[in-house]
Amino acid sequence: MSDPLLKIEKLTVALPSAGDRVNAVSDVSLTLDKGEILCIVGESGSGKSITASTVMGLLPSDQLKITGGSVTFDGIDLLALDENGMRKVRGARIGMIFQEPMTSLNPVMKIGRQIEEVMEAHGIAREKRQARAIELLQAVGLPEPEAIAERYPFRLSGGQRQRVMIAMALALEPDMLIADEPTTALDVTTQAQILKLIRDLQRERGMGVLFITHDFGVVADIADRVAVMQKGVVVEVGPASEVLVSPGHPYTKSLIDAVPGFREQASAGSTEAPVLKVSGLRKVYRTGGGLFAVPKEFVAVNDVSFSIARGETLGLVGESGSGKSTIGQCVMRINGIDGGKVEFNGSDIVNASGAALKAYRAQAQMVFQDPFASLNPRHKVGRSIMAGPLAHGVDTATARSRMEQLLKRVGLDASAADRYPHEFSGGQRQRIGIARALAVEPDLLVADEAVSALDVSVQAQVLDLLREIRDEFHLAMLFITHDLRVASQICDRVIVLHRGRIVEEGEVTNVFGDPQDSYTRNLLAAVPGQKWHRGEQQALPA
Amino acid sequence: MNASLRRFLTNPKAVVGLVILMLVVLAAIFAPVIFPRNPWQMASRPFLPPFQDAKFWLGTDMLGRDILAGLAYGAQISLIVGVASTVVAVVVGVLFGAMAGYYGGFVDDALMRVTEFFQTIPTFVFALLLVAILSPSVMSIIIAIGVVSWPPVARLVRSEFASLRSRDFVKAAVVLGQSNRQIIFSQILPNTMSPVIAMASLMVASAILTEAAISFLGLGDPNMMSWGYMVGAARTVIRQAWWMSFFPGIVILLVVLALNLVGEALNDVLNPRLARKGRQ
Amino acid sequence: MSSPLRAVLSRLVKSVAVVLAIVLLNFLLIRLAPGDPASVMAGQAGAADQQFMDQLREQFGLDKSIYEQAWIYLKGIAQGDLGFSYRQNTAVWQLIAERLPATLLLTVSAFIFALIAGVVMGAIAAMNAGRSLDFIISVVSLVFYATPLFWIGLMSILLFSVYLGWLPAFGMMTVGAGYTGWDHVLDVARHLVLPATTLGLFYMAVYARMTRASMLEVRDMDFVRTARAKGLKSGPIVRRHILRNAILPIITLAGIQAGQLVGGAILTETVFGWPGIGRLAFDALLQRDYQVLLGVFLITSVMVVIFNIITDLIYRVVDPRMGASA
Amino acid sequence: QSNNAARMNVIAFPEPPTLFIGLDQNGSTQTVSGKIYESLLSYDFDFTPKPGLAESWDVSEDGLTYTFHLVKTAKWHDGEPFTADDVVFTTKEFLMEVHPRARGIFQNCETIEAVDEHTVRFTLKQPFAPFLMGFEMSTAPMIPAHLYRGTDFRTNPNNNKPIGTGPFKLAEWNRGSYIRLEKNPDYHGEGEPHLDEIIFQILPDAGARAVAIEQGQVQQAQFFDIEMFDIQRLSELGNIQLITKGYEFYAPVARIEFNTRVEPFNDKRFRQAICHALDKQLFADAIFFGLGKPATGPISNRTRFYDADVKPYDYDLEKAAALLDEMGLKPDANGVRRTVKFLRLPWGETWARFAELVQQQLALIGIKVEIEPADPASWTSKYANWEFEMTSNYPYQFGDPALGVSRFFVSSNIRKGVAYSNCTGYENPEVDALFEKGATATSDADRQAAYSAAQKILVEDVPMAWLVEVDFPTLLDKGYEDVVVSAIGVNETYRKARKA
Ligand SMILES: Nc1ncnc2c1ncn2[C@@H]1O[C@H](COP(=O)(O)OP(=O)(O)OP(=O)(O)O)[C@@H](O)[C@H]1O
Ligand SMILES: Nc1ncnc2c1ncn2[C@@H]1O[C@H](COP(=O)(O)OP(=O)(O)OP(=O)(O)O)[C@@H](O)[C@H]1O
Ligand SMILES: [Mg+2]
Ligand SMILES: [Mg+2]
Ligand code: NI
Repeated sequence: MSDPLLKIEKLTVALPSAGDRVNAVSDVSLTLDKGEILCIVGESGSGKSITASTVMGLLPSDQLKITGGSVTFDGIDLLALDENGMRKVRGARIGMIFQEPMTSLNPVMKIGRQIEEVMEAHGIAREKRQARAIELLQAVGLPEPEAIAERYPFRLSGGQRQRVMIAMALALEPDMLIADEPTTALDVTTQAQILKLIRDLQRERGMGVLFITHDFGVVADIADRVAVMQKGVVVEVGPASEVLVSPGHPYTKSLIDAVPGFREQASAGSTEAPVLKVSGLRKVYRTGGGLFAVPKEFVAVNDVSFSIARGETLGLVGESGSGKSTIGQCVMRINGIDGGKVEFNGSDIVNASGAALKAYRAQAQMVFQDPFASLNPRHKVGRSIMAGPLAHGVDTATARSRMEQLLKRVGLDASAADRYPHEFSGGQRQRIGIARALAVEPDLLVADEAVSALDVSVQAQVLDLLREIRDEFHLAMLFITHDLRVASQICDRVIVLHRGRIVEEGEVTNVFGDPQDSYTRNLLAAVPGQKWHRGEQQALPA
Repeated sequence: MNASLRRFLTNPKAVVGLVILMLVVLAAIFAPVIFPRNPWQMASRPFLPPFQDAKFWLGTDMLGRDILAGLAYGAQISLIVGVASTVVAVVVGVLFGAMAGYYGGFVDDALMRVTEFFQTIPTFVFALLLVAILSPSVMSIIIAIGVVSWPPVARLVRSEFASLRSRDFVKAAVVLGQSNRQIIFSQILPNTMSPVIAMASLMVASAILTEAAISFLGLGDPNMMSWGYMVGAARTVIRQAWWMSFFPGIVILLVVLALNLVGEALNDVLNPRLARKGRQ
Repeated sequence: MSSPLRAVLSRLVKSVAVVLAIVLLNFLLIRLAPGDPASVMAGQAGAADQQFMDQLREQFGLDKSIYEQAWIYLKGIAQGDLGFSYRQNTAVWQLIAERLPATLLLTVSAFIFALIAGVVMGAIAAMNAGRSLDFIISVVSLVFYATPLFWIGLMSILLFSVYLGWLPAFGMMTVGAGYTGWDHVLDVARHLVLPATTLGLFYMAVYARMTRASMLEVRDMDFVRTARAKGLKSGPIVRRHILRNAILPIITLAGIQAGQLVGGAILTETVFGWPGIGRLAFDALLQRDYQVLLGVFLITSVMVVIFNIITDLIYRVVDPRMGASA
Repeated sequence: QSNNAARMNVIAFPEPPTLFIGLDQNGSTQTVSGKIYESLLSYDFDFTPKPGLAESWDVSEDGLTYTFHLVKTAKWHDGEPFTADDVVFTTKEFLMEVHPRARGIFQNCETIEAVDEHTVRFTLKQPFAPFLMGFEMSTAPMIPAHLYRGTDFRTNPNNNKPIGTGPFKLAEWNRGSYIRLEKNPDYHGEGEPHLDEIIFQILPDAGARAVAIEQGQVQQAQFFDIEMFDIQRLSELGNIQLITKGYEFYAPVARIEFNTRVEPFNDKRFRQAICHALDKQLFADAIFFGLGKPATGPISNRTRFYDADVKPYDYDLEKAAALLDEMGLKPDANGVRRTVKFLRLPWGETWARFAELVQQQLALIGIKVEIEPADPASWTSKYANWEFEMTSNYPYQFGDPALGVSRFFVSSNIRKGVAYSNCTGYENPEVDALFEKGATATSDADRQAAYSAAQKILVEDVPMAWLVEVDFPTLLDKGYEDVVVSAIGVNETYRKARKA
């Protein structure tokens, strides 16, 4: 066997002194062959991006210093190249795609021009560039490439932009492609398309691909080989078929175990009378508007009806923009509504105000998506948790003891009360958020993407906590998520939303096991790593 | 906060700025002690050049008044006007901005139209006009500068409020049943304070510049010695007595520079991300 | 109606409303001010009696109610009449029109100087961030940012006119020289140097700081990383990607500051004896020449509004995202 | 423009609001339009009348009839001849309507008639001694009857195109920049004027004006154009001469007026204490930079009927303190006996400094002075409406106490709302009678006796503190001659002015 295309040996990159560990990556050794896809997985902060940036020579050198090791690409010592030498490699021989399609393109330059720039930088004659750019746009499956080339990025959707990025990376037919979480910001359906595109192009051109992700599902669908990183160290490398099926390292094992799968057992369901009843809900957003402009109307939620009983969890799933959060906010009275009814325990809450609204506030609570944004950074944790009870007239002593109990209940030390949110990890903050919601002793809990921002292992713990709490406090729960597997783990019933309308609804295993609507079927098909979950080894790439 | 304070105090900009400011504040406070004579009193012969008489380092002006004493007393006015007008501007700006950003919609529209309106008026011209109408005094200068300088605060606070308004912790407070007042003052406002404080220190600087310019044009308080007045009075004798306008100008420069340094350091420390955005 | 056109139109309507509001505000403010203009005029006549003052009041409509006066004034404006200066015995419009070119010449030169010098300085600083060149530029701009404009003016007169004798210190042209053609242009240019630089230095500092900050911010953005990953040379990266995006906030700022420039012009015109509307405004302020003041305010506000519309249009050209309500 | 034309650049400050002297007598208006408009007479430095548009004149024995024989060749700038009818129109109709000061003079006339085309006769109701002083250019500028008769004088379109009989015509007015006058080729004076053009440069900034005269860009500066402190330096430059003649007609006395109606200024002792506490010589030196000398009383020594033999107020803090003690005004812990307000005169830096010096000096006897700033409008209105405690002022005296001095002291001129009237509120029947006598007596000896007596009383009562007799300076390029030739100096026609 010839030399590998890329060979990283004992690479060590130091963190600036203030960091929580000495090295961002230490002693990382990896190889990538031609025509091979190597996936690097690992939790947030484990050093995946740093490794990729080092190969590309894009490390912010004023903050991060390479302190050891070598990177050899096709026989060239990349670390020894000067800026000009490296520049010739970038774009021409190694292409790169980034995670954020929304910000990775220059907002004030036309698409076509941005693609042509790569060729210009590497000396392709002017006459050829335009045709080539169109050809590339076509190759990545964009409709009307001529028109797209003339557009500015803001007119393209996230998936389309990611395709443009891929076209750009492939413009000069590089030998190697680095993709740093290229699908994380995308919808499952779009993700599936992009994954397929990368895979097809890689096959077609025989490129080596260094693919970074934190999603084992994605790994299962795309990887030839897998490298698992933890805290800057590669803990395990091997063929995907081995690592995924019989992980050798306990860390890998824990990661894989935490990956949620689809539940197979149907839930018992609740027999109680519903506490929350939503019928014919409609919500219209109006934007723009002015002297000369008629406001634009956007129907975010249309004719949605459902009900939840105590002890029951209703899932709300659908792709981004389908109106999930909007429904949650309508239910919580953060938003007004434009039609329909929302009733809680038989009383209308849409028009509730004053005391009635306040009473409702004590009964319905919410857990938010972003653990970093959901706590007031200026308030100590204890104060945040006590705010609810205090607002409802509970005396300070009671509120305090309730707060301390809850902290314990969500698995935190009582001393946490005197600390500020930034002193906690994401998972811990989410627990605090749950404690805060529970402090007013609600009957209904709305959880909007409550675990989406968390790493899989933490996600699993928080899901467990939510489940326990629901049962313990006998809560009705509205669980909003875009992740079908998570929904299937915790929900009893689920509603599938598409463009603000309900397309399918029912008991979880029914809906996910035997989808009736074509949209639901597409959604399910796009979930990565299904075959792996079902144990279909043969489907893994050899 | 302690960590920020430490970072602030180890910031070289902050150190330089604070040292200069400290000197000026001390000069202002102890002016009556160091220079017991009224700064308007004739102290020596007129047009005494600097560095010639040990008692009058910086020389005297056309009425024989001690320039150094004038500078010390002038510090009082500059600081009072700078700080007080900033307080006025911040209070008005925060109120407007908070209301607009929090309530959004019609309130926002109405308040922002008013803000835009005040931003469209050429501010310095407007300030001059106000001082002239209210008749020149420290009070009217403070009011005038305050009135023309609140819009940027309002805009800043509004945008902070608007973005914090949709932040999850604010929604959480709504859902928890806190009143609007509680949410505005205890949840959101403290979170907008860092950029406001940083902006305020920069505003003190520009208020001092504006006060100097107003006094320079002869619209200052005639009973208060101020730096702008000194440069303005010296303008006509610039050929005979360069020092009369040179020193007050240098002092203004240093103080404004110091405030800018402190403001920037605060910015660096309090909002590292915003820091680079610069002003306005 | 196409949407950009509609946006511009609504912008115009808004601007007209702002201008109207300014007219009213200033009218009220000034009318509420103490001091009776008739008594000033009478005083200047050397002696006065009641009959004479009543005559004056009647002649200038000062005996009518404030609402009537405001209404008369507004009506006049609608007909393009800015009123009549009884102090100067001339139509206000004429006074302003005579001085407007001088102010425009001064402010526009200062503005162009500030913008070009500022952006270049800021860009150089940003590209050398952390090095000594950056430090020097930062210190220089920090100092100019903190220097009172009128003082720079005085010091530059002292240095360049009095001691070095290089440049004229005052006025817009050499008095009594009667230059024509190119000589005239050169003469005015020589007179323009000091006031325009004085007025421009502060804004140069503002733009330099802003450009530097903005470029450093853009420099860390994702699309710049993309550009580097493409293998672009640093020249194109800076020009096409960083500068192009970094300039956007500066355009906005420049639009906002157009109005402030007029304020600076009052000081500059005072120091350098520049015959523009800044000077006119200040004289009018001291003399309580209401009509002139109102006129100057109106004109400067209109100038600001126009500047804002222009920047808006430029912004639309430079930033494709604007005006595209997709 | 040819460069060997005889040209003179003169500073005009502030820019005249209009050049129509009939409606506006601002200082700078006079300087510029004095070259365009003329009156019947001109006055020598000692106020001896000299021919102007009148070649000669006779006064009847009883002092009631004044007959003027006009220049026969005078023409208006539009070519129409100047006649007796113009004089009658001007003095009887025009000035009576629009010019308060002239009205004060011509209302003494029983009849004003044209005897023939070139002769005018004024008949007075009773003797009015200073009547001949009333034909100075700004008091009685001749206005063309053919353009103004029967029109609304204030809105007459000709106001913007001055038409006079003077040696110069308006050629160009570039507002904010300069006013160019050119030679009137049809001027009645034989071979006059000698200059081809006069350009008035509008230089609003004091520093700029100094540089302009220093660098020879302008050849003349007058009144307060150049800040007082700069005069000495500029006059020593070699190419510039300093002339203090030519201001006799104005001869102002810089003074502090007290509002004698309000406490404590209603007490003569308080006013006298202030007079003792102000160092007049210092005012002359520090504020007016030696361009002036300490004043002794209400009438300037340049004006007729001055009398130096009055009570002296020497600079004496002890006397001042004694007076205050006598009043029972004792110093408090801070040494302050009394806080008073000083309404600052808004005419520029000199008067700001003046106020500051008053503040400085009175502080020494325990009178704390708070300076009230004011713009021209509010100063005038506060002054006219008696809303002040003390203020400074320096009105012109117009050569004769009856014209420029009595107005501030006679009780018949206490008129609220009218500035430059008797605003101090001083009332003394004896003084009233003396001023009346001074104005109507026909012999100079009788007049002198009346005014001497009046001066004595006023200086004892001090309704004002007279500080400095101000010398206005004219800075003139040495290359020009016969520029300042009369008691109105730079406001003169310049018919004789020429390049050396
Ligand atoms: N510019 C930088 N300066 C300092 N520390 C950095 C910088 N970039 C990354 N780090 C640190 O280096 C470590 C590894 O970062 P890296 O971006 O490689 O993680 P990652 O595995 O890509 O995580 P994620 O899944 O969140 O993208 C982290 O602890 C991070 O905080
Ligand atoms: N305040 C608002 N103004 C206007 N449009 C809005 C507003 N909030 C949401 N929308 C639009 O309404 C639609 C539904 O938004 P919503 O937040 O409910 O979606 P979602 O299903 O929660 O999506 P995601 O999974 O991305 O959170 C989207 O198209 C969104 O752009
Ligand atoms: Mg990463
Ligand atoms: Mg959502
Ligand atoms: Ni010209």
